[in-house]
Amino acid sequence: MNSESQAIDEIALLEQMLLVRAYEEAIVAGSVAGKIPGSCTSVGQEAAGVGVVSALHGDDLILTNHRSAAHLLARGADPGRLLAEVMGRATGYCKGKSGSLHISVRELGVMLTSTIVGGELSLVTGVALSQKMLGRTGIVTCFFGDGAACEGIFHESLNLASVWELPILYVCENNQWQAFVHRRETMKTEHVADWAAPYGIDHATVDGNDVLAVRNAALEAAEQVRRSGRPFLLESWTYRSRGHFEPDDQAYVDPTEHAAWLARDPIALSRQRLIDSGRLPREEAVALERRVRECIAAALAFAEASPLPAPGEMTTDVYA
Amino acid sequence: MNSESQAIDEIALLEQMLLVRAYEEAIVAGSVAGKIPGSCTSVGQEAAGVGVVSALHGDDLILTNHRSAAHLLARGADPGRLLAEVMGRATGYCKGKSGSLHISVRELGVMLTSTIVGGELSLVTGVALSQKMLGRTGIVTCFFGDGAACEGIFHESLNLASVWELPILYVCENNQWQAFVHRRETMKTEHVADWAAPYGIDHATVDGNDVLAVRNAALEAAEQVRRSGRPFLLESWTYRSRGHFEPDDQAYVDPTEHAAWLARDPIALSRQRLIDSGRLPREEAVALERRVRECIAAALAFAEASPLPAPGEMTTDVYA
Amino acid sequence: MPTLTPFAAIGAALAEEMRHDPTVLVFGEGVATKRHELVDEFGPARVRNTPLAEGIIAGTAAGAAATGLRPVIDLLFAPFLCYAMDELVNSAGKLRFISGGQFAFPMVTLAMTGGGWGVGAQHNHNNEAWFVHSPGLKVLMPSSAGDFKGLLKSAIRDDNPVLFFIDLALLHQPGEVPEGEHIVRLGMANVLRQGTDVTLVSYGKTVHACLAAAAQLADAGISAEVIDLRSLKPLDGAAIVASVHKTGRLVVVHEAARMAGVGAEIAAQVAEHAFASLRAPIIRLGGPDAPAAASHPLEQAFAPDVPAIFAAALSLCH
Amino acid sequence: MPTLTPFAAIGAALAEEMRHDPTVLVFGEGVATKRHELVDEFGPARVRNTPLAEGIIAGTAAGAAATGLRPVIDLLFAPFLCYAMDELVNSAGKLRFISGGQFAFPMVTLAMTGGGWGVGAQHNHNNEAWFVHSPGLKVLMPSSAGDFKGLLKSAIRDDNPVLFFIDLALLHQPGEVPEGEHIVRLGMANVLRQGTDVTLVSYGKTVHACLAAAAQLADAGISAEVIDLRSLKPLDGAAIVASVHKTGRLVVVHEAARMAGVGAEIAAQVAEHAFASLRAPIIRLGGPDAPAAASHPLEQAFAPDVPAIFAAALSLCH
Ligand SMILES: Cc1ncc(C[n+]2csc(CCOP(=O)(O)OP(=O)(O)O)c2C)c(N)n1
Ligand SMILES: Cc1ncc(C[n+]2csc(CCOP(=O)(O)OP(=O)(O)O)c2C)c(N)n1
Ligand SMILES: [Mg+2]
Ligand SMILES: [Mg+2]
Repeated sequence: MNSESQAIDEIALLEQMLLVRAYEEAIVAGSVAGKIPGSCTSVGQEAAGVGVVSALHGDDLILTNHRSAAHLLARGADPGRLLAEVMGRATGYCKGKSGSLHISVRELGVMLTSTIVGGELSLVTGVALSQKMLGRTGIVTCFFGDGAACEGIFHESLNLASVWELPILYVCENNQWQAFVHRRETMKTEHVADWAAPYGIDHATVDGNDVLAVRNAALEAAEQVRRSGRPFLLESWTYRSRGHFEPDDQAYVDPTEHAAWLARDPIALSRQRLIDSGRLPREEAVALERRVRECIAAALAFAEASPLPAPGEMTTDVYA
Repeated sequence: MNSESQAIDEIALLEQMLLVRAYEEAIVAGSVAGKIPGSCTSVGQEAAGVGVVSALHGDDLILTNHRSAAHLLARGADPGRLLAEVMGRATGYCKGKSGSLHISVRELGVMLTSTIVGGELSLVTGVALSQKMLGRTGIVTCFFGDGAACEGIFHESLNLASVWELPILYVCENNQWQAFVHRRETMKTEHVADWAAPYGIDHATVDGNDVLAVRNAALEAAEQVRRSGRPFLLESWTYRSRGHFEPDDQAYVDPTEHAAWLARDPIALSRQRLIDSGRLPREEAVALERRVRECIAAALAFAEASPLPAPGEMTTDVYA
Repeated sequence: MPTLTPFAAIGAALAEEMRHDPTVLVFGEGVATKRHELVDEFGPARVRNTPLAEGIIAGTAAGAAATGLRPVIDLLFAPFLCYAMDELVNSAGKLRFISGGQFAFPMVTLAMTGGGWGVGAQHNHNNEAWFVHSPGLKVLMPSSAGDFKGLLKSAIRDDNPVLFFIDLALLHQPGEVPEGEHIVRLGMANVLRQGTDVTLVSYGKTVHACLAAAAQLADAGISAEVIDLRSLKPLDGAAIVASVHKTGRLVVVHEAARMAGVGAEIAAQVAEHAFASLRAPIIRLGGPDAPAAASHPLEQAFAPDVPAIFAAALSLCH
Repeated sequence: MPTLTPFAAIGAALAEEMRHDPTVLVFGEGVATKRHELVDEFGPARVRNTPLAEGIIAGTAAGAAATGLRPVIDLLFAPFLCYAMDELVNSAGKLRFISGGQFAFPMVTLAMTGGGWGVGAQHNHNNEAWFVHSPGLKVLMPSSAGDFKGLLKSAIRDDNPVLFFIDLALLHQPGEVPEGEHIVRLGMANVLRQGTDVTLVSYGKTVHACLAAAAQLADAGISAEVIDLRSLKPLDGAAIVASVHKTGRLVVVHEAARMAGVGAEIAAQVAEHAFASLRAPIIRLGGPDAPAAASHPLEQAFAPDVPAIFAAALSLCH
């Protein structure tokens, strides 16, 4: 990729990250106001999500989990229908039945989202098996956390993907936290990527707060999966800037660590880089931010105006 | 260890291996005759079991699984009470409630035997936690198969043992088979030991058909666990000479591989080494074999003469 | 009619459905070894051995089912389902609803239950009621070779996750299987014997004990109706209620423990919907609330037997 | 009497039992973070965070329980029990029997059930009946702050594996807790209101709906007896049967789905042991046989409410 197309890309990526941030901030504000249920926000992890999704093809599939806003929005999901889902409205992508924690958008290839930690790891092998056996071209990307990597299903999933040679791009967003427990308390290694090697799965760790670094690493990794038909594990080294689930006072968080990561905020980093290099004039940055705010305001209005599901929806969609 | 004590040891080890073999052969014969239910025999794996158990202290604990005869007998279990258990008699170690697949003998420190593949891996961390928290000295040895290593609980167990620094000697008897599936079909690596490294767990692979090599590797490994209070994974590279569960025609087994391993039978190897080196006069070997046969014949007579459990036993021992 | 064991009937159903639909595939620990004739016909991609890892076997099936394949998985013994509960219950059973209907899960899970092999409680556990109690699943448990084949074919064609329980004691007992395309619809109980004095409801191997008891009851002048549920979910409550309207008496029989078992559900439905017709207490016969022992006599005594069924029915009629 | 939330009552029970017995310890995902006052008092060895791995948490508890410790584990939400079924059911529930009584498993597993958090079916699932249907386990589900404390203390002292279900909707509702050593024995239902016309049996949050319905029924001239089960296994069948002998009518109420649920068990026991006293069909009110939705109105409509209970009881009495 030449620097020209990178410049263009990074502005688009920045816009997506801003959208994710604004979306999450709207949820936080709504939840403080008691209008929106709590959720697991992606604040701080925008680059990790947006960077990977930007590297995928249209026919690639995605599995994600409870912390999915960056993946969904970067994939093109309508913030209005997402917010409607979070607010339990009938116009949500899942008719309000999911709420924030397991939003799937099949039409965009965001499949089988699960909030069981490890759920995505258990399902992705089957999705990839379909791709392979039915001769479809897209690869399957599976986003999971450092916590999910501690579940036994991580081992079973990677082993099967390796033995059956399934086209899976495993993406671990290692955000240092597993709900209210720090990664340090749950594993001796720092890097989940280290756990991939013994399965014969290639792996890499990337600075998850640098959206271009993530994008480039993901382009390379996805290309390798596409070429080889085999799994690859990419780890994004990043940080969960807000609490586990809103509201969360983060009293248990080490303020020094927190401050160090806030100083490396992925949006601020990318914005500064674009401005410093002259690729993004300051007034354009401001315009970008305004556009994003307006988009989320409209989305919120749509969601708030949307009807709640009819009572009968309690028992529909149980059986096919 | 000097060669003198090794010589003495190896004869004792050979006797134990012969006992295991004779025990299993009695079960096979009884099962062909319809007098004993089928079971998972340890034939071919006698050195792997006997060698490790010989390296343990009296206050060490053992967890094992469905293929446990070598562990139980080497630990000093009474073949009569074992056969009684296999035959469902009231005099069995578990009152006939277990049958062959999950024989525990608490008085010998053989704890919580489970036939759920992976069961031993899920329980051993708790047993080791008790040892550690209650200030007991013995370490805990956990025997499991190469198949069990594919279960997710393997990952969870090793990770927790590492993070909590539990005194566990994991012993994988990699016998190449997982019921009716060859190891090659289930993992890319040959060696389960390779899977231990990323947890920060030290590991080694030993020729599981050489009882002295196993014993020495186990002495070293157990000593390291004792000294460090941390887990170690020892893999015995061995072979399941008979089928998975009696009867089994092994039609699915590659005869070349089978023959190559039979040529390395652990009992024949040890016997030959002792005879060739003059440490075991041929007539003593014959006497040894006769003693073992008599012992098993007496055990079988005891088991056959033992009563079946009273009908009321169907509902005892459910709650404490 | 040709005679097959349920083991062979399952094999025939698999082969026919794999011929009929190229998206059907089967995998599990040793499936390709034990059903090598399927490998010969359909190739190793559609008949696969797996690593020993029930969770990922079931999860892979759910993921594949949602995206175009129709997997059948063999999880061997019912207690091993414990390792696959998340994938079966939280994923296959719930993700259709959670996603607002975006996905369907046409998959079948095979598992063996019950005594007969003498290997104790970690292989022998009738836990089918767990799945009846879980949303979004279907649960089958046939008692005859014909139903093994016909129900499995229906299960494979169904667009929902189906648990298919195989009573181990029946697996190698030959029985008649209709030739050609033999399909048994899900959710229909089978009235195996008509009667007017007492209804015996059962499934799996205890159906045969009920039939034997009914014959003895006839000798004693009591006319027993015998209903084989076959499908535990959907449950054919209407057939049971209709029978009790006629007989006024009910004995439910299964090997599973009584507490919160399928028999409890049937008793409760009858106590609600056929109360006016009931002329006697409802009796449930089930295994004890205890793990199953390996020892042969204890194992065999676990499930209700003919004398117990006979005595229960008799006590209601006197 | 002092007032505590069930969350605080659980904390008090844990602290008292840890003081009382040095072998009691507690671990789980975030336990040490959320109950840091326990870490302060008892140290990090006895109050531990764990990796995110329910299977090994439960397995470690079972292994530790069998060898001298008395672990309490927090598995958070009931659907996550799916990852620990093998360890809870096949190990803790069965290995005492399988070993011929060589081991006991004094351990307690905490898990939250029910609506109230708006997070959907993978957090909200009343699966307590699974464990009632499994041998060797005990199952508790309190409805009042006092019982949360008293039952948890008993559970920790019990030598068997106990599943302790926490109805999420109650967790932060303050209630009275007797001061000092407050112990509630396992296996005893609690008759919260005496009545003569109809028996309302429930557990967890729907107990409060039953009490409210009983008050309305009294206004309508109907005397309802309200029984809070508290302990689902052992189940106090005698208390229920005694009540139905008196009232002749029964409504069973819970949030869990009806099919093969605890209500089915109660209906079946009454249809067997109190048949002669029954004057009307037994009605079970339960959640629909569907996953729980996140959307607030659907979530709230899931569990039976006061009008439904009132209407059911009224229909039986007319
Ligand atoms: C099986 C299971 N256990 C526990 C939880 C509760 N829970 C939800 S998210 C979470 C933390 C997950 O950590 P990680 O995988 O690192 O993802 P992150 O939240 O950091 O993105 C926990 C414990 C759950 N949803 N599922
Ligand atoms: C959870 C579970 N899955 C499947 C089985 C059936 N089974 C019993 S032993 C066995 C093979 C185990 O292989 P391995 O762990 O290598 O031990 P080995 O038998 O070779 O000693 C299988 C599949 C089981 N008992 N438990
Ligand atoms: Mg994390
Ligand atoms: Mg093996």
